[in-house]
Amino acid sequence: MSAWLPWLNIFGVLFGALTTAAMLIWVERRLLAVWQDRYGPNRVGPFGLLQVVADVIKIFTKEDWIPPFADKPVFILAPAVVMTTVLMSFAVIPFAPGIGVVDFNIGLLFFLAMSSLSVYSVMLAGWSSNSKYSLLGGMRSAAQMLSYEVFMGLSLAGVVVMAGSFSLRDIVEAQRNVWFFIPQFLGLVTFLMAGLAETHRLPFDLPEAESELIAGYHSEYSGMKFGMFFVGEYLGIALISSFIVTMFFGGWLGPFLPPFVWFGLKTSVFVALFILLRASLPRPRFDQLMAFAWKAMLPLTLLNLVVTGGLVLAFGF
Amino acid sequence: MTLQDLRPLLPLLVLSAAIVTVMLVIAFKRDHRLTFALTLIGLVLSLAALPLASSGLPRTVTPLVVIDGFALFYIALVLAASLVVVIFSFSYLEKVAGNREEYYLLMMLATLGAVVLVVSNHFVSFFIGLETLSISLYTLIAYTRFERQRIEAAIKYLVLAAAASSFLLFGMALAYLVYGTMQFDQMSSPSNFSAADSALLTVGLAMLMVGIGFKLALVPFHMWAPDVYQGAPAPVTAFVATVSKGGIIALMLRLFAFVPLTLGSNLWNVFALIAILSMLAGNVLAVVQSNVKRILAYSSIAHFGYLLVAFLASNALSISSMTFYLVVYIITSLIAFGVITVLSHPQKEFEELEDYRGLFRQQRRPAIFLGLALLSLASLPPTGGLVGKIFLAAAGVESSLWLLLAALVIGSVIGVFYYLRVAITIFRQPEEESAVWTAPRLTPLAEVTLVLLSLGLIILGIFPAPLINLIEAVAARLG
Amino acid sequence: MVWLFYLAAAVALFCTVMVITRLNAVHALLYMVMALLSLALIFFLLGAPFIAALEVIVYAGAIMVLFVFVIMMLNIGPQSVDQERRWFNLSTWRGLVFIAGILLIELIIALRLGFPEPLDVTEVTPHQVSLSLFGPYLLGVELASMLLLAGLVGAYHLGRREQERPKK
Amino acid sequence: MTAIPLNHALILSAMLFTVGLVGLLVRRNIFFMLMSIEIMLNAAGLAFIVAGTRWGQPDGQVMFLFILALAAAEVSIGLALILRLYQQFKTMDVDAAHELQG
Repeated sequence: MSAWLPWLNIFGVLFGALTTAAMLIWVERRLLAVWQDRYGPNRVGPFGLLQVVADVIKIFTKEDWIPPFADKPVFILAPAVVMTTVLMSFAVIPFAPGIGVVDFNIGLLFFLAMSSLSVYSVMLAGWSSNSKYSLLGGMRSAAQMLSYEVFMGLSLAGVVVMAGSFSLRDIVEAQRNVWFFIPQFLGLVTFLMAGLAETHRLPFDLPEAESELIAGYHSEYSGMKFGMFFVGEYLGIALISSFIVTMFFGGWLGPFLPPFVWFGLKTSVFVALFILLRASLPRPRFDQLMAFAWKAMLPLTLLNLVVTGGLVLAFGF
Repeated sequence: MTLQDLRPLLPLLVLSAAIVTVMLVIAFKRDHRLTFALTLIGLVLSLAALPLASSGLPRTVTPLVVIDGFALFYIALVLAASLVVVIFSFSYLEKVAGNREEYYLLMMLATLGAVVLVVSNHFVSFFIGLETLSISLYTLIAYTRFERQRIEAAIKYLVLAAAASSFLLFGMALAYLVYGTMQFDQMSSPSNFSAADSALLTVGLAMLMVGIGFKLALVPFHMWAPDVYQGAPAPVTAFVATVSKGGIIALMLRLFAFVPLTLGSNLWNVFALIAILSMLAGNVLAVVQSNVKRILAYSSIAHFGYLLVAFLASNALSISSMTFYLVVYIITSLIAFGVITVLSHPQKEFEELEDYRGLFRQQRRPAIFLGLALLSLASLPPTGGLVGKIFLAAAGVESSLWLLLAALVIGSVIGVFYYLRVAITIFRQPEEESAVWTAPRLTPLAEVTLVLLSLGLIILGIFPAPLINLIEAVAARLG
Repeated sequence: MVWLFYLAAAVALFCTVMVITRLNAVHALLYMVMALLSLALIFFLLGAPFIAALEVIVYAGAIMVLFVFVIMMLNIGPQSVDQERRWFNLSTWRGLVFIAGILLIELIIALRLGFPEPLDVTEVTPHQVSLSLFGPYLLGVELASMLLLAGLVGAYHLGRREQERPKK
Repeated sequence: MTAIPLNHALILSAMLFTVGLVGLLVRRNIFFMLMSIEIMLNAAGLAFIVAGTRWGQPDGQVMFLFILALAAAEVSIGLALILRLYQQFKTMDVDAAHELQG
């Protein structure tokens, strides 16, 4: 029993994450439709639920074309990087007591490491496509992700200071009395921004910006490779949402319901928030985006860290 | 760390505060004069903080830093040299187009790096000080960034310095592996090393030596020196030649006061070979140069070779003679590069030997200052250079290092030849068409500084005793 | 777990050799990232999990990204590969590799002598590292901020684009 | 934890260091030279970690952190210089820049 429990966990999480990502595609389209007063996908299956399946079949059977001017090995590597890093990050998320792949004492750092590696997928895709729109998209994303990563780590530092550990399970346990979004509200806000930027969601989707860069870094991609970028983005949303829940909203903690359900419920709220943001916010200009990161977000996170550190030092809670 | 620990750190704190202030002022208001004034004030204040810091010494502040008389002396030296360089820089930077303010910021950062080197008692502070110095220098060398040769010099320096740093780091790692501590004053603890440990230590120290040798531009790690001296803006060259090297010498004296370098060991022999090569090659290569900055570069290689003679002697005279010689050398270099700086224009440096022809007729005072500096470099009376070299040689004689002394004498004789060649050029009849360059304005502050430095050089040549006594008092504390 | 160490070491070494022999800058960079990742694994096995994470976050995730960024800014495409090929002079390689080989052998002989017994690795936790970072090494942290300031100011000054007209 | 033969780790760091050195000496493209320097710095860092492990102290790791700080600063300046070099000499070849000669 205990010998294959880890394997059950691994495959459970893998399967769960991928299914969620696929479902999210449908959820997003339905929700957007609701907010924009349309129907959305509603033909294939009940409520259009099988739309995703149809899409997957289409994508799988499409010709997987590599442009002759592309740098082939790198071109193939790029979409694999995004899938790998995001799926690896799920390994450290504690879904519920006993559910989760590993309990890593540097779990938080592992998450940050994976998210910093995921920059490569976009950059390499942009470079290897050897087309100017892709290159511009890649450069934008490199600048954007580097800038937002800086305070992504810093925004979580307050939580680490309060919990006194990098282990995500310890962090959840430390929220028994009060969820960290109350004392760490600034941390939550800044992390949310950074998370949006890291997943290239609107309003931070400048690397792909359809209207100006014709899909940016993945213009040249088609078939399953495109599918991997596509699914990777939704995986990213699921990941960031569950991470927010773990860090700021007490993870699996909650009364009455089983822990896992609490985790799922909380995560869904944030997924919905991500989608709502897409429906409601316009896209900023690139220089505004960078200025926002360095001139507003970074000082805020530093302030948050200093105040948190000072309070913890003074009162030792 | 306690509040009492802050007091000895005062010079560093003042300097760091000045850096932050200058940075903030630049952020709100760009003004060359203002930044210059603030920089001067910062350096003077941190010099003024030295007496305040001098009570209750020596004091170890965290394992990283030790403040003692020796450290204070070298801090004073470094700060004063940097102050002089900043004074000379002003008129040069006035002619620079674009941002000039960052120059002062970087100059102070580099000075801070050198000060940290001087007070460091630990590999970590050694490394950070050295790198703060180097990182600032990369930018300073390329400061007027639209001149091609600046970029070339900076890239050469960066690549070689970074490689040297990695050698240094690897050496430190091996030393740490053997000692189990990175603190200098705990390394002397007589532990009975196994053969394995001493093998590791030898390799480690050899790699450390590569790093130090590079920074001092000793043969065979000297390749960067002529190019960087020539390629960098003249005031930055002055900085490289004085502050940066002074810091390293202080560090080397402190480190090797604890880490044994016994006479006749393999490591000692390698050091001796480096010294001889530096003295001979530096002087010989200087003879064939036609660019004054390059000549000074090769001459500095030779001079640090001379310093190694006293270093290798490792007797009672070593530290004091090296320190005295270093003081004289720094004053001399400051005069020489100061003259070059005030005569130079960022786009066209005053550096070719031909430019100097007839300088005496056109620019009487700078020519005299430069002539004096050349006399001192050639160790001729009435300058401090002569006293310094005798002092160095005395240290060598005491340990009977005849081979090294022979190289020192041969090197000095060759040296006299090319220094006098430059000196003679200055006093020759100018060619008719060479009057093209317009005489630059010597700012009063720069002129006063040059006069003071020259007076100091002569005083050291005639009455060296007070300084020697002071140095011996502070050096006694070390080791 | 010792086999994991040797595996990571082999990968690191292989990738490093690939880095210095590639003609295409981006390919070299990817090998470099691989080498850094396997080094991170080695750090982890040596009981330094904090450093392992930072190696990935800072080295692979930030410093190497800067390299890619510059490649993209300069738009170094396939044409530079041909140029590299011309610069790829085998005779210099042979000589230098020979000399470096001798150096390496000497190093190994010296290092092999050192403590042949495999040590039981005890993990040094992030907690311990932070305590000493903000304890005895406090001044080092402060000074490192000055180091980074120097890098920041320098990169800003050198990297600024606008052309300055020389004042006459 | 497991017993890793530390001298093998040390030998690995020496090998990486040498490979980096060879790369630095052989390549003419400034870009590869910078990368070789990074390799050498990393090798030195590995040696520090090994040393820290031998003594069971955090000092080796602390030193590595400072090496990271240095590497970041150095790379940013190095890359800025590369941009300048490329703008002024239109090449990444360091040997093409040879205005400084004695």
